[in-house]
Amino acid sequence: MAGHSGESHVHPVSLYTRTLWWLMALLVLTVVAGYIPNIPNWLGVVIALTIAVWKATIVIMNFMHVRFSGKLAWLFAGAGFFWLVIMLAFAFADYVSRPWEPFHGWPE
Amino acid sequence: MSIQELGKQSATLEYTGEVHHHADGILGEQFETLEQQNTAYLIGMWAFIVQEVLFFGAIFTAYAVYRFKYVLEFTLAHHELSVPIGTLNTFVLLFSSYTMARAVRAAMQNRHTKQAFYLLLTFLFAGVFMVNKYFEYGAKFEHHLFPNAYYSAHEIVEHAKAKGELRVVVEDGREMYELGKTIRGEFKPFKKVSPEEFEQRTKLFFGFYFVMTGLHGLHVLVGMIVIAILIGRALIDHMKNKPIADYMPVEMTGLYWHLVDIVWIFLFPLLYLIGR
Amino acid sequence: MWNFPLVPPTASKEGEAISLLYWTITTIAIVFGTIVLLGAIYLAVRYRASNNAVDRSNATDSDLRIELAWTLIPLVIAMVMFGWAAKLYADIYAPREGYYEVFVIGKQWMWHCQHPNGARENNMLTLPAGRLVKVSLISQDVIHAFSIPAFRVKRDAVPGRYNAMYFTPTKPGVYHLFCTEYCGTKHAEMIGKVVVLPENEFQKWLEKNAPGATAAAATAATTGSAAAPATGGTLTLAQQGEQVFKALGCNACHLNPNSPVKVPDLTKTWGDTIKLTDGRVVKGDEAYIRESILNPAAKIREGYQNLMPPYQGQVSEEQLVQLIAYIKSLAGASNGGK
Amino acid sequence: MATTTYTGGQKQNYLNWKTTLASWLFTLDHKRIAILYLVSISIFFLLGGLAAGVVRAELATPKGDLLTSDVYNKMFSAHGIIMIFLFLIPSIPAVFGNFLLPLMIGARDVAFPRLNLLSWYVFMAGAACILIAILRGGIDTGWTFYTPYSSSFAKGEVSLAIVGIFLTGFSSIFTGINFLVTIHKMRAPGMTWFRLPLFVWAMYATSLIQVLGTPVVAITLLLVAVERTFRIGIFDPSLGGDPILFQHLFWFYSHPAVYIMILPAMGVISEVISAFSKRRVFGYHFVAFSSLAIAIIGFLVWGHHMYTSGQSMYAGIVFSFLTWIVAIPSAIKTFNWMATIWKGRVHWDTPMLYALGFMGLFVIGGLTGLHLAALATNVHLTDTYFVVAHFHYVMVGGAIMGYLAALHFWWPKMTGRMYPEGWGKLAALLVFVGFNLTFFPQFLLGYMGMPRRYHSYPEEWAVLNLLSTAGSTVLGLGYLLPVIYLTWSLKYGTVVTERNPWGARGLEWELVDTPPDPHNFERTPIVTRPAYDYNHPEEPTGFVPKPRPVVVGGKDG
Ligand code: HEA
Ligand code: HEA
Ligand code: HEC
Ligand code: CUA
Ligand SMILES: [Cu+2]
Repeated sequence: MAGHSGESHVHPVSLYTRTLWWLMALLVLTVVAGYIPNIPNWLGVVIALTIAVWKATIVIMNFMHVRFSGKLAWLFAGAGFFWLVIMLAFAFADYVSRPWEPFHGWPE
Repeated sequence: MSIQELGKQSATLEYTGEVHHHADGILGEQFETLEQQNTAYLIGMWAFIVQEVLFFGAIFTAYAVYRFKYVLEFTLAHHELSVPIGTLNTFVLLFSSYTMARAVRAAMQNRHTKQAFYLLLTFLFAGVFMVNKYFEYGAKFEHHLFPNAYYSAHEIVEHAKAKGELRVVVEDGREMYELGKTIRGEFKPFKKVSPEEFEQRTKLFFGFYFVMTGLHGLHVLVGMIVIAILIGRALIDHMKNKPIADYMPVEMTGLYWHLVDIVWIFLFPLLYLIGR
Repeated sequence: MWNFPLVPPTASKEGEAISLLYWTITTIAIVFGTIVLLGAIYLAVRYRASNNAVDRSNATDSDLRIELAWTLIPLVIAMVMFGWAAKLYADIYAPREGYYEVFVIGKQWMWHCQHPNGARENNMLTLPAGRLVKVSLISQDVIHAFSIPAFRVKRDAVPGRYNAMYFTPTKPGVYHLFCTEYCGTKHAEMIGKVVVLPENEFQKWLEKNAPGATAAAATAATTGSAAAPATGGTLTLAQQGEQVFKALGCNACHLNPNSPVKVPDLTKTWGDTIKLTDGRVVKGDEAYIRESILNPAAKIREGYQNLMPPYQGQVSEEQLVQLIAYIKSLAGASNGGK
Repeated sequence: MATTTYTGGQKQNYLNWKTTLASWLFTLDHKRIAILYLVSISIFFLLGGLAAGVVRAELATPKGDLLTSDVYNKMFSAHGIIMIFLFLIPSIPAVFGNFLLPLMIGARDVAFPRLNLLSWYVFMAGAACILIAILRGGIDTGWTFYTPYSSSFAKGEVSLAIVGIFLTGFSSIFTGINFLVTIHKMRAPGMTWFRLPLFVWAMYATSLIQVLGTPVVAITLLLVAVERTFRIGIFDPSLGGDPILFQHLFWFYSHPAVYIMILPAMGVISEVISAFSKRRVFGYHFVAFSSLAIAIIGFLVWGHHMYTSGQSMYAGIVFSFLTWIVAIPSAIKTFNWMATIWKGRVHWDTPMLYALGFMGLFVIGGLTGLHLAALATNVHLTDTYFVVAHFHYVMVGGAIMGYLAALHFWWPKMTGRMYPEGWGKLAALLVFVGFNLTFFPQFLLGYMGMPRRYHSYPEEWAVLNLLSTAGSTVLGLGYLLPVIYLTWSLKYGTVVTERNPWGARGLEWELVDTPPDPHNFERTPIVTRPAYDYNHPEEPTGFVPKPRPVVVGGKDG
């Protein structure tokens, strides 16, 4: 978190414009990807989410300045998403593994 | 360890002649230095963002479970959302994130008018977003897609029929919906549901749609109020010819605003795009 | 008043195994509980401030070896107990073979039990001693739980899906039956009795109860649609299922050599490994059959088309239970009692 | 203490420097906010206890003769909801966390005093919603709000109660955020992480859970309210929903929440045992890190409330494994406390009595948690009185014992008066005896299979239930006593003028006036020694006060 006194933390405008262009490009990409005909549903979801994660990451890194911040900001920025993944993973572990239950006794 | 050494170790908390901030009323009484105060606020904001991520994350989890379970019904319901409006809103919100970042930058550079200008832009973009949402919601109400007692899947069925993604069949005198796809003029059914089930499940989709976008919209609204206050303060400071003594309020609002943006970055594809 | 037990009766094979586990964990708890409680008091008395006669020298305040010791010893104990308990859990909940099956439907606020031969009981369950029993559970409204303390088993009855448990009653007798998942106003009155009879008496009981005797109660409890005939009477559960099967017109397609459409052979459904059109592989179990009836399109067997109408809303839970019993009987599944 | 200019007598302190009602209601002083919480949660505790009394009265006889089943259901729901959301979750964090954190780390206040006050108001608003819901017809869902009962069947003011819990949840989140930042950024010079008192470590771990878990339960309950209002099938299978999903989301928070209740109490016990044994806490690093371990692993075990629900067997096995693992850090703490007493100079004052009581009862509660963690025994014991006994042992025997230990230990610091020691000891004894009488029989009942949330039960369990009811009156008396004598002591208790009546270590004892000055410290201390430095009684205190740059008059916003 160092560097919040003085002017050192004022980043060049180009950082922001570049980020904006990336975001716009990705927006176009995600909309276009949404209209690819006849792709399996899961693939559509994976593409959409990958692009969303990408977009979110550059917002966090550049607009929210995490890239330039100390460990603590990284830790906090990561913790929320990490915990969300834990929740998703464990809840889905239940749904996904339900059909695995053996049918005629345990496999010996 | 000697006390002298300790003094060095804790150099960050040495008094640095910033005492005058007390007079300005900027430095909270509980803090020693401005830097301490600023980092405290930043971490505080981040902790709040962590909280927000899990707050929205829980609905995303629930949404994921049902989207997984009722893919076809949800897909047809997806089609009722307008991708152009959604895209426009995403565009607007991404842009507002940019102007917000510029406003923070201006504040750090101590430039009132520039800061006010970018804040105003942000505010306007947010306004466009809300106006869009207003019309979008209005249309859903009109078409009985708001999940209250008047909800009806009628339009979804009609649209899906027209697109060849749904077929009504009569079995034992009962109407049934077949969901599927028309490929080269031939209807290929994947799933058959009763009209009641179809209604329930698409209603579930719109339930999620309204809860998620509603909570998000609420966040936008709160952000707009805060931004308006900031604009006012910047202008007053400008008229009184005072320097921007404290850019933290703008910076924190910025963090919050980017978070609102990120939530939308996920909402947009999950609600509007997938299943096209 | 002088009926004053401190432990429950143990009347099932699984119950005995679980009791042993229970007392083992209890012993561990008593050992550690005593060490901590008495140990702390002993130390606090011995090292009381007014006692200057004790040796307080060399009082370290950290020691890696001792920390490791009291981390690792409980850890080892924990892992052993975990594994033991998991094994027993799988014995109750994982599917087994060669059972006598009863279907139990929970609703606010009663238990409705059906035997394969068609006998029905409310808030009462009669079981044979010495035979593996499978209880298949479902609820019509909210979540309930079917609990028989003497057998040390329970399982939730969840609306919309089947849950099952397995156990082997050993001692004839009469035992408590409770609903243990809070289900509303009369949750505490959703209770009953489990009666375990020796095998030969149980057979007599079945015969006595199968014909006619419970028909009135059965019709009263049937909540099915008008399309179905009043089931029950002298029929076994599977036979009732057969009737429902005809009444709902399933035989227009299934088990009909002149079927207008290509249908799977239902005599092979139960217990089969079924490949679906979307590539998934599922087991032909109750859940699959249930879903195939209510919403056939959800899972379509490879090589067939989605031509079967969904029966959601047209069959009651009871009829479903009967249909499933019938389809199982087609595959010659062990259904006991017949 | 050579540097103090303390003179005794009518010195300005945080209680007396302004006394108007407004000065309390709009205070930004963490110490005053702590008192606001103390008063409010004490009232809620009595209300929740009253409901428990009614529950026990009904259960004195096997027949459901005192109340109708409906009223009974509303009673235990009210009892559970009030005790958990309005009493135990805010108890130690909001009262002692608020009061002590800044004092312990050498700060003038928490990082965000306004947020702190706001969180009290949000809490009170939430409490008002819950109480109004209870008064206007009540809630009969139990504190767990299981769907589809709560979403489609339960009548009454469920939605209002949910709004209330939503609000108290946010109050808890705000407190958590505030403490996290306070601990990160407000430590005095030289107060390194490993010089922090263990109570601060415990509060840090607690705050993590509050921030990471609470939003999930807030949104989940909100979805229940949405389902009730709009009939959307989120959790009701007859509308297309999945009731097990609710349980996943609910326990994702509510299991970690039990550690929100116990971790602060564990922190208190570390302080008290050390102070009354006059010895540094044994294995400081292990105790500190076990708090974090509990907080983190505690998030991975929620499925142990769902072994019988029909979640996948594999998920059940994984959750059970992790539940056994999460018991280990508690074991580490327990043994380290015992080693702290070893070779100490133990003073048998009331706080120490409660601390010893905590150790005994928490361990019984924790060890019976192992019966529940084990898959097969859980199947038999779940939803019986065994569970009821388990959680009362950890929550009442553990957390409340810790709370009472804290209340007595810091009472002189907070009020400037001493509680009557004799009465204190008597109450501690009554609580201990009454508690065991009330809840031990419930283990036996549970093993015999007595289901929870029953207002009537088979005859053969009458004796044990009567015993439990009898015990609860003793316990009630045990709780009533402190209420009376602590109130009495505010006016008539011995005046405490020393800073450090217990001869304990810690900034709040050695450098802060009794009662504290509105600004806490005269000067910002520089810390030069570890916590609990009892081993060098002859050396100077090790706190080097630093001149403060500004001296402001009062402190308020
Ligand atoms: C303060 C609150 C608190 C605490 C600290 C705990 C601590 C623990 N709890 Fe408890 N629990 C509750 C409050 C709490 N619980 C509540 C409220 C419920 C019911 C909710 C409801 O349904 O209404 C519940 C229910 C509950 C269940 C579900 C029961 C059911 O409904 O089926 C389970 C199952 O695993 C469980 C386990 C545990 C375990 C393993 C611990 C462990 O953390 C305990 C660890 C401590 C020790 C083990 C003792 C010290 C160790 C030693 C002395 C060394 C020896 C150790 C070994 C050999 C391993 N608890
Ligand atoms: C912090 C948490 C907390 C606390 C402190 C308590 C305290 C007590 N609890 Fe409770 N309890 C819960 C949390 C708590 N409980 C929860 C979460 C449930 C589950 C609810 C659910 O199923 O949804 C529960 C359920 C529960 C049940 C099971 C109900 C059922 O399943 O049917 C019982 C039954 O004995 C009970 C008893 C008691 C008693 C006797 C006390 C005593 O310790 C209370 C003593 C305090 C007082 C009595 C008040 C102070 C004293 C006076 C005002 C003096 C005058 C009063 C008298 C002399 C009676 N509780
Ligand atoms: C219009 C014809 C038709 C009727 C009437 C019909 N089915 Fe079917 N059924 C099918 C077809 C075709 C399939 C294969 C496609 C599929 O798996 O859904 C099928 C599949 C099934 C399966 C899955 C079998 C397997 O091995 O995959 C079950 C079980 C079943 N039906 C039971 C019933 C029952 C019970 C009824 C009456 C309540 C019924 N069916 C009525 C046509 C019919
Ligand atoms: Cu059914 Cu409780
Ligand atoms: Cu738990």
